Amino acid sequence: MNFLARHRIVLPIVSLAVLLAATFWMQPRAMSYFGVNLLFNLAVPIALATIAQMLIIMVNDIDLSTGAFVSLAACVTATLLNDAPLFGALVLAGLVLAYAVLGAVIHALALPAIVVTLGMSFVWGGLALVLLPSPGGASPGWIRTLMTVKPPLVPMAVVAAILIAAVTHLLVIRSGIGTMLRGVGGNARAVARSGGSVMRLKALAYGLAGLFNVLAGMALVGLTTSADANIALRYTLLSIAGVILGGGEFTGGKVSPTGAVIGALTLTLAASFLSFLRLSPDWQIGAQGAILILVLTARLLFTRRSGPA
Amino acid sequence: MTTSAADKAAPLVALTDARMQFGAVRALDGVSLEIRAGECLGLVGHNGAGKSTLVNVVNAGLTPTGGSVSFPASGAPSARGAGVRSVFQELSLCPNLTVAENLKIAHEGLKGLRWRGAARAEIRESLDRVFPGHGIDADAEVDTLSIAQRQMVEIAIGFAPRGQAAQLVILDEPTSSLDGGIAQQLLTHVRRFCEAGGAVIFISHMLGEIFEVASRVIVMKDGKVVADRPAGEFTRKGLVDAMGHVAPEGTGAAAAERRIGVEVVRTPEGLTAREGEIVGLSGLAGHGQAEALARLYLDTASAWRRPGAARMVFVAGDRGRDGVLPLWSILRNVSVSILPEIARRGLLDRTREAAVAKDWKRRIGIRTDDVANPILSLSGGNQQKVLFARALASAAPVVVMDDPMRGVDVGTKQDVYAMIRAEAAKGRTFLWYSTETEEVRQCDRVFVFRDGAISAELTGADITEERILEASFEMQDAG
Amino acid sequence: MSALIARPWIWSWLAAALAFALTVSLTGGRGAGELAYAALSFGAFAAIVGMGQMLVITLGPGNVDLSIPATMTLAGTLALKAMGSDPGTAAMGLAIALAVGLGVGLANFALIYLLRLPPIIATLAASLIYQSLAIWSNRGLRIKPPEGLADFSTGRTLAVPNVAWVGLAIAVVVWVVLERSTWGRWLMATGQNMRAARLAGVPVQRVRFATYLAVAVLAGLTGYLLASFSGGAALNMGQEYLLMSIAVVVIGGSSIAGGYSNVPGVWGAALFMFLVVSMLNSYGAPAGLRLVLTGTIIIGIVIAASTRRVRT
Amino acid sequence: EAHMTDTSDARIALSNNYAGNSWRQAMLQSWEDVTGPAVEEGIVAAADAYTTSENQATEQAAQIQNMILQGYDAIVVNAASPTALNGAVKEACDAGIVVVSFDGIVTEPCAWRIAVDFHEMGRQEVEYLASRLPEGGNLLEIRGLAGVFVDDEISAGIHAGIEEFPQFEIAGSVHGDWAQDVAQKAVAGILPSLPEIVGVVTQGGDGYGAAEAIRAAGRDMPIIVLGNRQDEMLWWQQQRDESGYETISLSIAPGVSTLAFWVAQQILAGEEVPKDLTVPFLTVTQDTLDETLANTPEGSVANVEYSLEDAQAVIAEAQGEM
Ligand SMILES: Nc1ncnc2c1ncn2[C@@H]1O[C@H](COP(=O)(O)OP(=O)(O)OP(=O)(O)O)[C@@H](O)[C@H]1O
Ligand SMILES: Nc1ncnc2c1ncn2[C@@H]1O[C@H](COP(=O)(O)OP(=O)(O)OP(=O)(O)O)[C@@H](O)[C@H]1O
Ligand SMILES: [Mg+2]
Ligand SMILES: [Mg+2]
Repeated sequence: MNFLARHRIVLPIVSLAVLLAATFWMQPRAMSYFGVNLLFNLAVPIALATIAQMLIIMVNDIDLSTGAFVSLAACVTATLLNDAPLFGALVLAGLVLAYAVLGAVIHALALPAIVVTLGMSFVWGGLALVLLPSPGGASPGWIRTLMTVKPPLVPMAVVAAILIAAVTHLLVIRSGIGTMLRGVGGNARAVARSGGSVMRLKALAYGLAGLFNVLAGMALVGLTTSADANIALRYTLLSIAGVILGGGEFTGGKVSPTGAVIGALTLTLAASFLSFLRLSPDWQIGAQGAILILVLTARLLFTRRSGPA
Repeated sequence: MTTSAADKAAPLVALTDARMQFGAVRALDGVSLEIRAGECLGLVGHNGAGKSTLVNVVNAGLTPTGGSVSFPASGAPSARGAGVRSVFQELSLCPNLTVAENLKIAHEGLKGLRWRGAARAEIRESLDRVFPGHGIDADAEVDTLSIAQRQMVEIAIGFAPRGQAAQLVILDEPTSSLDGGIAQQLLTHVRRFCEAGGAVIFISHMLGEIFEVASRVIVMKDGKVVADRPAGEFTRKGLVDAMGHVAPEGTGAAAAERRIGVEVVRTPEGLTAREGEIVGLSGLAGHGQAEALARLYLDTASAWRRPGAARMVFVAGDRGRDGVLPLWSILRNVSVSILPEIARRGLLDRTREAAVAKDWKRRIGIRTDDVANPILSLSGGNQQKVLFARALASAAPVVVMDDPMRGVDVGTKQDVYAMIRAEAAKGRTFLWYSTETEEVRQCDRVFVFRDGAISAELTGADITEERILEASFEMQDAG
Repeated sequence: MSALIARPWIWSWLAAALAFALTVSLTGGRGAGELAYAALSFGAFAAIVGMGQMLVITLGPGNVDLSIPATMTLAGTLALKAMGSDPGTAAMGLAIALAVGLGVGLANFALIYLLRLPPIIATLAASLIYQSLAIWSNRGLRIKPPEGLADFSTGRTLAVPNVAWVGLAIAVVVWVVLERSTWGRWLMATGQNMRAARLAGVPVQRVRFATYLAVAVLAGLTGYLLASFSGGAALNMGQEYLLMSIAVVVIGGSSIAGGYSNVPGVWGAALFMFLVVSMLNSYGAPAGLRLVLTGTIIIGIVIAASTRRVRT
Repeated sequence: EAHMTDTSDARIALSNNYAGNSWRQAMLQSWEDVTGPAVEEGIVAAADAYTTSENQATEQAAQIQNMILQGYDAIVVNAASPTALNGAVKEACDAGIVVVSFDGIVTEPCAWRIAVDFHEMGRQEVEYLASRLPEGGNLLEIRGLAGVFVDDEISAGIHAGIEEFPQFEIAGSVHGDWAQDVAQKAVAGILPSLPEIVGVVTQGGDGYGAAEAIRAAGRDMPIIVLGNRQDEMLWWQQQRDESGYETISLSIAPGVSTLAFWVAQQILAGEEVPKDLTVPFLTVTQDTLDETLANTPEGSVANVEYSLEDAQAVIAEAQGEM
């Protein structure tokens, strides 16, 4: 085992650092408290959604409803939670519970998660439309304050990213229950044979994912000040890409929370970097694809050379 | 049943008339059985006799369709409560977790902030006790370990205290991927464990091991217990007779004279093989034999070229990872390597395919009523036979075998040996990696591996356990 | 009958039939022919891309082609631009669309194989580039198809839409390949366990390559047909086929874990996806409710199909 | 004009959330056609266009934040959501940047808005139908993308029109997502269950798809209100020549992006510009069909581009109303 294979986290960090250096070089103005916050504040909800996706990928499933669900959570936050905080909080708790139930049902009936979540994406999207047929609502003041707070020295976005990474690292990698959850991804049968309830563990993983998705929706509303039913649809693919960029794998319970957060930051930064390049409008969309390929290629070239033992 | 006067204490586990039915298959057909503290029960039987099913019924992995399982000594309602541990035939570790974390999966009691340290200490201690000098890092991720090391970890987890000392440890073919030395360590530990008052159910197709550890031997046949006696009352031949192996038809006249032809294989590390030759790869497990074979095979069979007539076929030993196509029937699993041969203009001749599969079911004795059954309905050893059939059914002149006899029963082994000899007589070449000296003795020439390189080449009468061990250990002696 | 119920594809057909009956019952049977005709026309597009997606999904976990919409757009755009509404250019347009498909498939697989990118990310990223290419090549201008081609794609033969005939023909070919050919076996073996398949002598990379080419070529063909059918290519014309192509595969009863695919189910699901929206529209369901019901029904079908499978 | 500040150093950015249809492409083209010469003449230093890869407010918010970092003096924005960009827009305003929104406007008070009265557009569709079909009848409504502001506004206008002219009834309503193929599919699906339809009210970009679906179903062609796409108008012209088909076509001109550009330039120059400006939508009638069609490139959208003088006139008019 060489260094890179053992420390999968190194490559995501290096790619983020390189991209950040390039960005600062192109746009020195970004190298400031204010600039860093602007670069990264919208990455906070993406990071939360990426963590949620990672929790699902960790148990060998994949969630195609992330975007629709975060949109719904945002709609609830901007309407119910703002107008009637207690009721709104209850609804959000209900959404988390619904996710947990979904996890249990997927396991109990041995359903393919990708299909169920695909179906649920319609359901969540529909509910969001019922709640907010037209864009609107308003962010509860405290969330807005929280998302625009200006801590000394380090901007909010960076503090939040570090906090999310630290908490989820403790939860998923260090804690006993996190180990059980990763075990489900590695070999669910082994977990069941040693007496663990895979159903309960899957419900927990999904419930936690629901929780992080709800947090993502709330954070998003805090930044945008309002919501609409389509507001976070792109989070589905972004979150999957973030998990992979961060060194996670689709199967086998191999994930890295720190990597996932870094992956989310990298994706956000990549888009900004392209803005600063000032490409012709025809190629702006394509360039986003190109940079995604580039960042991943760097990662895979290294892992390929080091290879599994 | 066989309650001798010595057994005073209540049994740890008692099965009464346990039955297990899978569709039409009676995997357990009224088994009654008791096991007491201090006993080491050897459990033998042909592939598909129902041994693994028995294990799964005892540890509540399966609910029997009839009869009952109880734990009189502890009075506990479940196997877990009664301190019953199982080490399964297929590996049951989480490959993405470290060795210590895998212990945590099996040990609910590990809680709190410091669980990691406790887990590390416990698994280290258990590994040291069972396999002294094992060299396994408690913080290594399991998927970086060799298959033998994984098996060792799993056994160590089985014997670890985990909050409540193990009363009965069930080992389902624990030595199938271990080399002789390590297997010996395990046997020693099992004897010690039983002397100290623990009980073990030891399942193996290696009769030598059974005689070495078992105090009592149970023979199963077609879901029934056909013999249950103290080990001392069995002879090797008696045991084989009790298992009642029925030789598949048409393998009798295999002792034909063989002619060794021109060299057909030569690898950079110096491995060579000639037409009609059976070449063995030996040495301690995990010293590069499997890799050498995989490399040889992967270099020959392109992942791109359409295999016209395959030059080489592969028999996997690690069934789950390298061999079985789990969604498919037995039939499709057998035919996958010969598709180009039974196709006309890319379309399959399904009558021919069925005929080939049926023929091989008969020739190699796959225990199933219909080759259209899913492959996963077969017992481990029978799945392995399917992989053999897959390779032998093709016309490829070179057969590469990566420890292919894992979990294959004694009788079948003899048949397969004969089959291999017969095929070699027709001019096929075999490259055969094995951890069993008995299997290595079937070879014409043996390469002993050490640290990924060939350390000795033995032929004919030189192929002995001593010479192989000598070549395997030279380095350690020098160093 | 019980053997029929055990088939996972039957559920998508039952659901489609039910949606059809419910819609038609609204008008007391009037318009049934019209509805069936429309379902066949529009179902054909979803079925063709769905079959491509099915082949890729059969390759095993993580395999999926997210570049289908962009490929459709690019193929449609380039083909229609090249034909420029001139009569007699249909064959050339088709060739261009198929060539675009081939090129896209090659590029996708190059990313997956040479750069070792996970297919989901590779095809997603590449699709952004294809979209840029489509924009750059004619800035989203809608150019009409040549008249003969437009007539063919919107026309009918023996009361069945021509595009549905195309879809049926492709389904038959895909079915034969999957169920009766060496190549289909190889594909399914690769999808179950690539390593085991490779060691059993399956040329796994060749299979993967051919599969990624096939899905892209089918997407290119669909783009060509759809653009001709709807009077010109538009930059957003493939958009809804991203989720649609995946949905028809899984509703159709193929195993999302790979190694097992189901051709009749794809057609059933394609018809269903059209009919369920028509049904809900006909009943006047607002957009929100329509989505909720669509999602619920999809999950219902999957539960029905999979619990039956477990029992038998 | 002595009080005017020189804008030759000013840099203006266009923030666009979507480029995936002909309307947006025409919008970007107009921007290039008008701002290119303006930059060359030194009226402004730069006028860069940016498009996000997905049609999403969050991505556009990030884009606007990047523009703040890039130090633009003004941002012209066609917004994905009227409210979800408010956070980013506020940050831009706080950084001293002029923000002008058009077409997809934002509600943040610090920004300027060049709005189209979508509500009125919807109402006028029904009004036109009432003038043609005094006895009324069943209508089919084709809506846009659910959950988007413009869709809601036009639809509300159409429903207001129905209240005004109660002889009409909406017999069915589908979402066509402003795309021909989606509209065609949705209409084909609902038609079989509908009674006779006398008119189709649309939101632009979907009329041709509706016509195709209705033709395929073999029904009589109702009056379809079109949305200024060249292919729709061509179809209209053919129908007119064959059978005297009459209808109307209305939509917002993509060139409104150039109006927004000039407004931003005027604000930077120190002009007092009211926060809310209105532009008329572009209506094509039977009389102006041939002329409009002749001026519209194949496959594009009927368009009007604005000059500095046009912009000044619009501003002056609004100032007059203040
Ligand atoms: N899940 C299952 N479904 C159907 N049949 C099964 C299943 N599991 C086991 N069987 C059948 O039950 C019988 C007993 O299998 P079992 O695995 O207990 O054999 P075994 O004695 O352990 O053999 P081996 O030595 O090969 O491991 C076999 O005929 C097998 O095919
Ligand atoms: N040493 C090995 N033992 C067993 N299976 C292997 C081994 N190496 C690779 N495989 C399996 O076979 C598949 C294909 O392997 P192969 O080496 O042909 O891939 P590749 O490196 O992409 O091909 P190429 O050699 O053309 O570069 C792998 O994805 C893996 O599952
Ligand atoms: Mg067994
Ligand atoms: Mg062995």
